[in-house]
Amino acid sequence: MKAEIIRVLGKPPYGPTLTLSKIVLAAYVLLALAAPAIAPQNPYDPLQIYGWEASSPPGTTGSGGYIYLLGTDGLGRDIVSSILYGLRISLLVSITSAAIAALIGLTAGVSAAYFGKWVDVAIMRLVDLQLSLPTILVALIAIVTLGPGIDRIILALIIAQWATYARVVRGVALSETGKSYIDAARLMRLPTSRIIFRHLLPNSIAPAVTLIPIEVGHAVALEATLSFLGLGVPIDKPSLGATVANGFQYLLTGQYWISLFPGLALVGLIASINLVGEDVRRRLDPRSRSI
Amino acid sequence: QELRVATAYKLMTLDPHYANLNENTSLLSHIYERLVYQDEQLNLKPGLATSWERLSDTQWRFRLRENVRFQDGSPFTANDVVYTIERIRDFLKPPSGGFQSYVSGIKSVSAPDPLTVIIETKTSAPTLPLAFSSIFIMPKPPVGFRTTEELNAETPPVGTGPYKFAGWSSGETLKLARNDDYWGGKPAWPTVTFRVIESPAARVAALTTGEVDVADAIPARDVGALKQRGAKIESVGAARVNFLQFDVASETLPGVTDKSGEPIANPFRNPMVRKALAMATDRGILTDKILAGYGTPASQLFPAGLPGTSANLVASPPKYDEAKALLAKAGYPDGFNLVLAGPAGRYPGDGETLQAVAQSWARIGVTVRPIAAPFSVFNTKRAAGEYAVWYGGCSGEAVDIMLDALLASPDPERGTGALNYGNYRNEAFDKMLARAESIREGPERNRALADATEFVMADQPIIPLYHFHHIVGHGKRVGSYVMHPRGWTTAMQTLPATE
Amino acid sequence: MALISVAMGRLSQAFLLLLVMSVIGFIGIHSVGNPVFNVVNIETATPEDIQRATIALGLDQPVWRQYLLFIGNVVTGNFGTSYIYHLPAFGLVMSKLPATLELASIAMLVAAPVGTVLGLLAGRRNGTLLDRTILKTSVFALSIPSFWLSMMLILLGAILTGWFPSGGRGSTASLLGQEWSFLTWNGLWHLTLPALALAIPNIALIARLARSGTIEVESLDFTRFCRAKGLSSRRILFRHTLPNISVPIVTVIGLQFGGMLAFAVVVESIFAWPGIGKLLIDSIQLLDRPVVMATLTFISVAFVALNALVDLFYAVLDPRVRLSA
Amino acid sequence: MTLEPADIPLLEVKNLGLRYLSASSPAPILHDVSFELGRGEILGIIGESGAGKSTLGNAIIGLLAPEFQRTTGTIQFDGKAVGAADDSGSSNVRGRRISAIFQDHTASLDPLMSVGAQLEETILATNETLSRRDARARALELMARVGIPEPDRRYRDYPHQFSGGQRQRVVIAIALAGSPDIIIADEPTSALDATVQKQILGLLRNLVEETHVSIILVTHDMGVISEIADRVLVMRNGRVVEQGVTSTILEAPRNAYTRGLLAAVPRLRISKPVPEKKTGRARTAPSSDCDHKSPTVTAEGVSKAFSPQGLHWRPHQGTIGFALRDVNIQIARGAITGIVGESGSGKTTIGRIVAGLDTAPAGKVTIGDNAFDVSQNGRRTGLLGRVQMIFQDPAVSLNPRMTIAETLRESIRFGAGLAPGEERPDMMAMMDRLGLARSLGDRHPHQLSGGQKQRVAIARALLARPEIVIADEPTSALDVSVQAEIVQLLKESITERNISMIFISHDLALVQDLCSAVYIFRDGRVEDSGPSDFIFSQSRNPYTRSLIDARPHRFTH
Ligand SMILES: Nc1ncnc2c1ncn2[C@@H]1O[C@H](COP(=O)(O)OP(=O)(O)OP(=O)(O)O)[C@@H](O)[C@H]1O
Ligand SMILES: Nc1ncnc2c1ncn2[C@@H]1O[C@H](COP(=O)(O)OP(=O)(O)OP(=O)(O)O)[C@@H](O)[C@H]1O
Ligand SMILES: [Mg+2]
Ligand SMILES: [Mg+2]
Repeated sequence: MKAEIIRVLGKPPYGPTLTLSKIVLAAYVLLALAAPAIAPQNPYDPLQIYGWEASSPPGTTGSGGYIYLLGTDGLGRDIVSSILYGLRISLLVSITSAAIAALIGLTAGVSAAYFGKWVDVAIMRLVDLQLSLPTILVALIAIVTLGPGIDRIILALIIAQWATYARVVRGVALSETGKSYIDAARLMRLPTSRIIFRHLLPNSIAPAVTLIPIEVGHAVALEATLSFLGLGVPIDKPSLGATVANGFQYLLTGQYWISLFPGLALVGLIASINLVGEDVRRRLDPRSRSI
Repeated sequence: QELRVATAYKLMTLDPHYANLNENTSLLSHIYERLVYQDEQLNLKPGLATSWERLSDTQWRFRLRENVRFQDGSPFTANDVVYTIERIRDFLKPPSGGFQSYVSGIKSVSAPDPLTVIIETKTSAPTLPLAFSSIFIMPKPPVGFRTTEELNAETPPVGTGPYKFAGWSSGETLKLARNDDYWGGKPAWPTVTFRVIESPAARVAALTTGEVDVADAIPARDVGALKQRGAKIESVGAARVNFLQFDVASETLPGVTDKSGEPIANPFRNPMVRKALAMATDRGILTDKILAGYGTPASQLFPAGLPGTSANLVASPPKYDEAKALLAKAGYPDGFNLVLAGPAGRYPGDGETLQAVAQSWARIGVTVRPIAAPFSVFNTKRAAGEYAVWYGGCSGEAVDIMLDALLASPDPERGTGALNYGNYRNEAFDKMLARAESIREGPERNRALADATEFVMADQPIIPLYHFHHIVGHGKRVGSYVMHPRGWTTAMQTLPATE
Repeated sequence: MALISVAMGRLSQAFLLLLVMSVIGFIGIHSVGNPVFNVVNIETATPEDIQRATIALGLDQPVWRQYLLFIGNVVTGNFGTSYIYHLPAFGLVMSKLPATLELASIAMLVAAPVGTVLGLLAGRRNGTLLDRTILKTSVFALSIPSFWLSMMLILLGAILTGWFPSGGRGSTASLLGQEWSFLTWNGLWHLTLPALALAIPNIALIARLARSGTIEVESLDFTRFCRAKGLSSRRILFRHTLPNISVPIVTVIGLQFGGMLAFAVVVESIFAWPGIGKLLIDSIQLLDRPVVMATLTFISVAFVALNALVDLFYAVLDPRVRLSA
Repeated sequence: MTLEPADIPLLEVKNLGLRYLSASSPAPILHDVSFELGRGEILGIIGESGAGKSTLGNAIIGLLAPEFQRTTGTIQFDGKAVGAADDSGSSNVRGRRISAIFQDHTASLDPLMSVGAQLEETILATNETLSRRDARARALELMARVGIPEPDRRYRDYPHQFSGGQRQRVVIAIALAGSPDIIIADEPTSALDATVQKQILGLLRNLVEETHVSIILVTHDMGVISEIADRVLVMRNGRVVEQGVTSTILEAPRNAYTRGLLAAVPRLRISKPVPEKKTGRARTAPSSDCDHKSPTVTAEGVSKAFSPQGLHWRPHQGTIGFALRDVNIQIARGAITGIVGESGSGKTTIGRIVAGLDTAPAGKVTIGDNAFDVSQNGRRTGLLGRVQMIFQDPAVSLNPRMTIAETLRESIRFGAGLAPGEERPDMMAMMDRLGLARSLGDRHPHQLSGGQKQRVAIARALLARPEIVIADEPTSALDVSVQAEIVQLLKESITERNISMIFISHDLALVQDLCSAVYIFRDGRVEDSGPSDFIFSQSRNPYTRSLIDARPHRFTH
């Protein structure tokens, strides 16, 4: 009992990691925002890149007068700068797409469960349809018909991701709709949207909240894959995901730094998003909020 | 002892006449053979034909090798050659058709005796034997023609080659067994298995762990690590070129604007602009950095030294100041903006090349927005004229074939300019090329081709970038591997290590 | 809840779905580009070659006519011939099925129980060292891009130690007229690394879901009452908590399994495992429309079936949930 | 079993103090609680709602949520300390030696497991030697003993298919399954009608006699206390204010609070029915007698049957027993109409149908001027906000993720149509009125006591300013003094706002006090109906009489 109370009261619930993860995530966001100011090089400006210094190992001094702390990639871009600049796009693309996809997916899933009947059938068949459509195909169609652009990639990612949320949340919401607090809400003159968003959704959302950070990670990876196929961000302005995907080819070569450092930056980013997400999920549960 | 090969070439069909792609010909050359063989210097050597002579402008005679048997035991005769030509020319229906151009000029074929073939062409065809270096000879069936479906599914393919077909799973594996009756002596390996592994990383891994003895299309950047882990590496400059091509015909071009973003008239119609850009292109970065040394800077269509190349054309390091001056002289002192398009992941170093070029050109004030697209999208858009400058690749049996396709004025009648998407037209060059092509095989023809090349490259309709190298790695069980500039990967090139 | 009428309803919806899917796939591929450039060798083909091939593939026709032709053929069971492989498209897809099926199944057979048990344990011992270890490991596992994970497995399992092969299917044995790797030792040995590469992120995902569900359910009154009843922790965990958290888990298992059947490209290509995912991506990139359409059809059917199974599971599990047609 | 020497108590709670650790500040819940429980003794615990009775029970069985911290005191069972949440000692004790009936019976059952299986697993867990068959037989026997009709048929049913009272009895059966030494019964009969309650109390008393089990009985029902408790503990604000032998406490309470409590107990007034000439059923009161005003709600010919759950290959033809058969009721405007009757007789079901939450294959419901086809679900938009329901299980009718204040504010804003921001005065007034401390507003439902949750549910319904309220056992978890307050509030609301109300209850005294007309339900039918006075005094319907007679007598006049 005593140990339990110390656990509950003494420290933040999960020890220092969650706090750390929040700091790390905040640092990522700050670094992304401040990239132009703090990056030694603008990796998107061809004039600042020296092709002959491609694949320099960490510590080499470059013609730009600064040291390549983490080396350069196969085109001569400073890896530190690439990570910083790439973060901006990756964060934008992945967080926006995951957030919008979650919004759409959760709404669709909860509505399907709440209304049932043909609404459910229609939404769920749409989900089936979406799940069987490969992201690459969606991205191809979006980009070929609408032209390239970050918003198109975000669109493709949203289309690719919403269905997962819808399906997961619907399953839980199906059980929840039968409970009498929903009946009570129905009797109150509540707008349907309020029943769905204030009552049903919060009680069905927990597993989806676990999914969101994971899907953010997916979005980064998907965007990287798309970029790799020439369907993502412009090749000369790589996102962090694209930097990692490009670097991937160097994984087994001696030039470990091209792959390793951006990869670690990405793992750190997704891990901290995940940990913060876990914290959010815990706080959403009223039974643990009071602690 | 089994030879295991990891290849990037995905064998798509067992019909040797279906599609003219290295993917198919590389693997099928174990089973089938050609009349004429191109050696490592791209010189013609006897294959199933022991000799050939030009009887007249439009007539060729091939003498066939004696005592050659197909793998099913039937003898190889002139009838099989006739059958093969007719199958390609008359029987196969599109979409198959990659080989049609080799035989479409043939008026008639006859077999006066079992070991002689006489070929009559519609017009003068000084390089007909070269065409036969691409055509696999199939045995004539008792009746009719074999269809592609039959070959893929029912009957195992039969040729005269050193290895017999033993099994195939589309896109995955090809199994071969030694043809003990091979006319050229006993082949080195009792059995050969080709595993199609498209991912470079997976090929490298398979070679590293010793799961395969040979792996082709090794990415240059992996060479160092592979050598460290004990693999041996062979490489050769490919008989091909990768280049930048300009649209030199259209009035205006998508994506080409002045520095303030206003559309401008097509600047690439001015040869000075093209030359300035060529001058400002740092090929050294491409070959030394992006291709990690496994590439040769290009200034013409084949690596220097191969037949028809010019020794005077050398790729020079970039001269930014001169280039900038030239650009100013052409009327663009501030430079301009353009979009440079290319396929993604089609050729070694393609995407990176676009960016390296952007880096170079930025130094003379030309701002480049590189865009990479999937190959099919890229092709569709290029065909639709949506690009101003693009990255391309071209390969062929000989320099003249490539000059014809890439730089000669487009002419459907003569079949020239097939790849001249930039619509470059130069009558003087066309004439020089036609004259060179009318000369028969030999140094004189080669010199004429070199002259034509020098002439046209002075106008810079394309900017040749590099000839990448084919890189093959092999393990301990392989004693030696002979590279071929056409980029084939075969068991015939592989000799076992002697214990 | 009569299963027959539900099944009939689902079936008719599935047909509608396939129809919509076919239109999207068809128009989509059509809008992306002209497949003919991949059929002929673009480096050597003449414009006539291209023209002839275009006509031969029927690509010169208006899309709607091509589509009607396609649908007409599909009705007779013919998806057309692959532009690239020159084999019947549907047969081609089916020939990749065993490889994909066995890989996905083994990965899920490992991932589902392991992930669930880890998650249950972590949730039960919420806040302990075990819980934190499981949570952090799973977060880490989910954060690694899949190609990294695959390469790490190759590096550790194959290149450095030589324990496992780096790729390929190994020897196979035949069952039901198909070749399967899992029936031979060598095949299983080849299966190990790619199955792990697929299983690890799923273990982590399922464990996360199970863990958070367990924490929530274990604080509810009925689990407290179960303890008051004198049930062992184990029984509560497996007989009460598990069913009550299983809806999202089973949903995710269904989704992920479908995903592995259809979209395991990265793992399939890095481990040279000839599966459907790789075939699909290649076909999309090469605009091999017959194969794309055949694959999409297969995937849709697979997802509809999987999701129907998951829905059935809801209804079996929770008597309050009605199965909708 | 031999009797232990009486001086060694089976359970001894000494100076127990508990507090609740909240994010802001720890709140004390129990202070210095001490008592003893002997073998074979029934200890009644009464007291104010929110006094800490349930918490005390949880502490004894060692199932407090981790946020509760024991500050002082010990709990000794059979000479050993128990009560820590996760020591293995008490998990050995749980179920086998101490079992519990939680106040929240609905939430106590696993919704995904059939009732039979939940009983069976308890039996197997507490009697390792039993075979599955024997366990099943035992389970069926227990179900029968607690009065579940047709146990064989209902064995495979799931909790949601049972009525409130039936669920409560299942929980009782489960608690009895392990033949424990102590049963902590938290409001075990709150959802039971008088006859069933009598049966259950009889069962408990028999158990005590047969097996010398000791019972801690938490209840608000003084009748129950007077019937079976040996001793009584009176709690208020986390303290024991008085304890002693039942008769002493009930007849000569020393503490003022106890006195107040006893005074507030509503009493049933009964006069013997006037013998009547007519033979046959005593359905003498025509319905027009009981509605002095025109009816606002009528339900005509409503029948309801639940089709079997589960999966079948074909559409299922047959239905299982009827929950309602051809029920006709009329609710007068501005008055309270009572529905009483056997547990499982369809009271909740008719309430839900009238509210539009359930459909029925046959029947018609008229509300005001609108007639509704009851077979159509979700077609009653016109009704929204006009009918409110106070659900029988207040705990599950509150959104677990909304705070109390949020729930109430929502009701005011959307039900009563006040602008956002203006809800506060109404809400505060209502909470004060119901005796809910204002500080509870920030809490989530799971942080409230049973009676507090029930009051929140009442507040929510009334704050929405409905025209019609369907109150399903709205006071079952409330102590009599709070109950009296609520009765007062209801009466006022009815007259002030002209609300019509259906009042479903087992508490006949309350019904008599509140209702102008009463319907007696039995087995899905209206067994008897009429004006309240008539029913309680004159009806000769044997079932009505048996209900009235089953009432514990001490609190009947
Ligand atoms: N989880 C919790 N968090 C905070 N406070 C709580 C929690 N559970 C109960 N309480 C508070 O503790 C007090 C005692 O609660 P308890 O449930 O023991 O009351 P009770 O005597 O059983 O009342 P009732 O008769 O209404 O059921 C109440 O004031 C309640 O609000
Ligand atoms: N969803 C359901 N499925 C099957 N049977 C049900 C369902 N709901 C209720 N019943 C049955 O219908 C009958 C009437 O139930 P109802 O809840 O109306 O009883 P009640 O009069 O409210 O009883 P209580 O006083 O115990 O709450 C009961 O026998 C119950 O078992
Ligand atoms: Mg209580
Ligand atoms: Mg009820």
